[in-house]
Amino acid sequence: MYELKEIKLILETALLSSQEPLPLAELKKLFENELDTETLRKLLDELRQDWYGKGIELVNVASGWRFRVKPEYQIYLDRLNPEKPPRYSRAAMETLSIIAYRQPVTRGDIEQIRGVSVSTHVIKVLEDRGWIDVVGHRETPGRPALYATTKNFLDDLNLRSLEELPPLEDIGNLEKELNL
Amino acid sequence: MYELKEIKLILETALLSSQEPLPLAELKKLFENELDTETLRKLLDELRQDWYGKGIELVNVASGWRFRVKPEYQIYLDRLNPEKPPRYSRAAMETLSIIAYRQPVTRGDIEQIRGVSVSTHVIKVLEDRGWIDVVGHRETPGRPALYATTKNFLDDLNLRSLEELPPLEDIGNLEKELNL
Amino acid sequence: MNQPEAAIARLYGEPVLEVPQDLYIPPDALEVFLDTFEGPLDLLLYLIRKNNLSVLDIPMAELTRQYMSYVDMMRAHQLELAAEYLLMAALLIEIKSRMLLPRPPEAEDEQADPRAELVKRLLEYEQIKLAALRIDELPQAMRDFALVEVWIEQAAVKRLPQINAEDLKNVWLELLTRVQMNRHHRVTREQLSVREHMTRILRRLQDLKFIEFRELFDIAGGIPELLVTFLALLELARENLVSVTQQEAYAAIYVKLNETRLDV
Repeated sequence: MYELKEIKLILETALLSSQEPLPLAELKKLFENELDTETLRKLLDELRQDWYGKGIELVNVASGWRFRVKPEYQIYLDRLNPEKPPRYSRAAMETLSIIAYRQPVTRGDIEQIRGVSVSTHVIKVLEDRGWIDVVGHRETPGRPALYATTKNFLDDLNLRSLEELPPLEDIGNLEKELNL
Repeated sequence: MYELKEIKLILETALLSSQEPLPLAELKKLFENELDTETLRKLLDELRQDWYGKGIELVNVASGWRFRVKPEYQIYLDRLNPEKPPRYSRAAMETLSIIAYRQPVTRGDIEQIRGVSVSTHVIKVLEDRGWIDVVGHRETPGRPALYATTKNFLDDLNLRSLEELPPLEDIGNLEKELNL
Repeated sequence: MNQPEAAIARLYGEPVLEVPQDLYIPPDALEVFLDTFEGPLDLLLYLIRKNNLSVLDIPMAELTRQYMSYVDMMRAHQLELAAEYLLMAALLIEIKSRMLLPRPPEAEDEQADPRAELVKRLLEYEQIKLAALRIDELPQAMRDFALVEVWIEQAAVKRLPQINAEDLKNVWLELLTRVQMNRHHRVTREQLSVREHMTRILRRLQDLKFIEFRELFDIAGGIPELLVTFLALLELARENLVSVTQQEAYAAIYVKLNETRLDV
């Protein structure tokens, strides 16, 4: 049989080196099934307590036990892998700018300006972000939804009102500059 | 600035969550480069000592610092994954040894020493494992590729430099041994 | 030298744990047996060790004879493999024939020994062979020890794309130039605020369905605010999004969402 102290060391080692959560049945295999569930649970609980105050914690998730980094330590690890910030697709940015500058608009309006159809996914991404919503329906066949930007959108872009969106009066100059 | 205790926790967390060894330069990024090398080394050494007597240990390999399971605890983990990765063939190990001890070498050099042609498969296996790579070409007809071992090879053998490889047997001793 | 414990070959399905001690082994077995050699140098080393011969004093005739018997066997079964062995056989025969010739007295030193080059190669190969075994004995990541990689919760750190107003403007400008609608739709600050008020009015009507005209106007906002609201209302009416009704002159004016049908 195994000493309790040794069992805890083995449990800890297995959990630290496993990419997947380990269910009790797997953990028992470590000891060739010579350990009963009750002892195992007790030791796991002790192990969890041993790790209090550390940067990683032992948690019991649906598929078993695993160590994970505490969310509050994430900011440090992010410094090691400064991932490129995620970006919205061109379609999403164009859709959003049309809604922002031309609101309220229907999908049909957006499609007309962009010249291509607008995918439901793009609309959903912007809705889920809380940046656009439906403010009404146009009374034309099919009663298409009218989209507008939300207060949340203004907050996230740090604007007080839509008027603070960059003005476009200088579009003529810009065109000259770009030789369009 | 950071408290020493907190620094150690952050170091530990970063090292436990990274499978790749972390060099000092990376570890400094955790603290936005506000930590000097000396303090960092001291804390890493303390951390290594904190883990004495555990199933995993902090080691310093060619590419930096990392935690690994102590080989003597591997027997328990093998019970979870009974399929061990197979050993490399003799051809692969001999090819690897020639590259390790005689680098940089061409395929021709390897063939000269082994007395048989080197199969492309063996080279590919070692390249895919990330243990060898092409570091240049010899300026002879055909410009054959020059192979050398990588840092990854040393990391996987838990070594800091090529000097830590087992020394080559003395030719004199070999003569005596074969003279029996 | 110790052979590793693993089977070096399979003979009639049975693992062969040791190199056979005699040379007179069944032909079928020989084929399998030769598979276990990494090449002619390996085979030569085996023969030398097997016969307790000194590397530095190889009796070329005997060695060549034994070697040739192996190679003949190989040639019969595995021509591809035999090429390098044949080359070695040629070398052995060359050395043997040179040794039969009387040596000129000035070449008496060791360097002139035709065996020297072969011995050097054999020793170098033996050295690498041993090194390969020792490296293989070192604990290896994934095979002999696992690495540690504690899970980082990705959901907790999911980052959302950040955009700024300038991005939005640039995209809009590109769009405008692309569809060449800039001549007709020059969006100005004023127009944008009209658009904003259109949205605001629509939002209010979402809950109320209709609203009294004057309730839409925020007197405290000043003349520009009133004007913009009014323009927004006109634009909404023009786009047929709302209707503005008045029962009779001077009566209250109502603004209501255009809903010809009930929502189902």
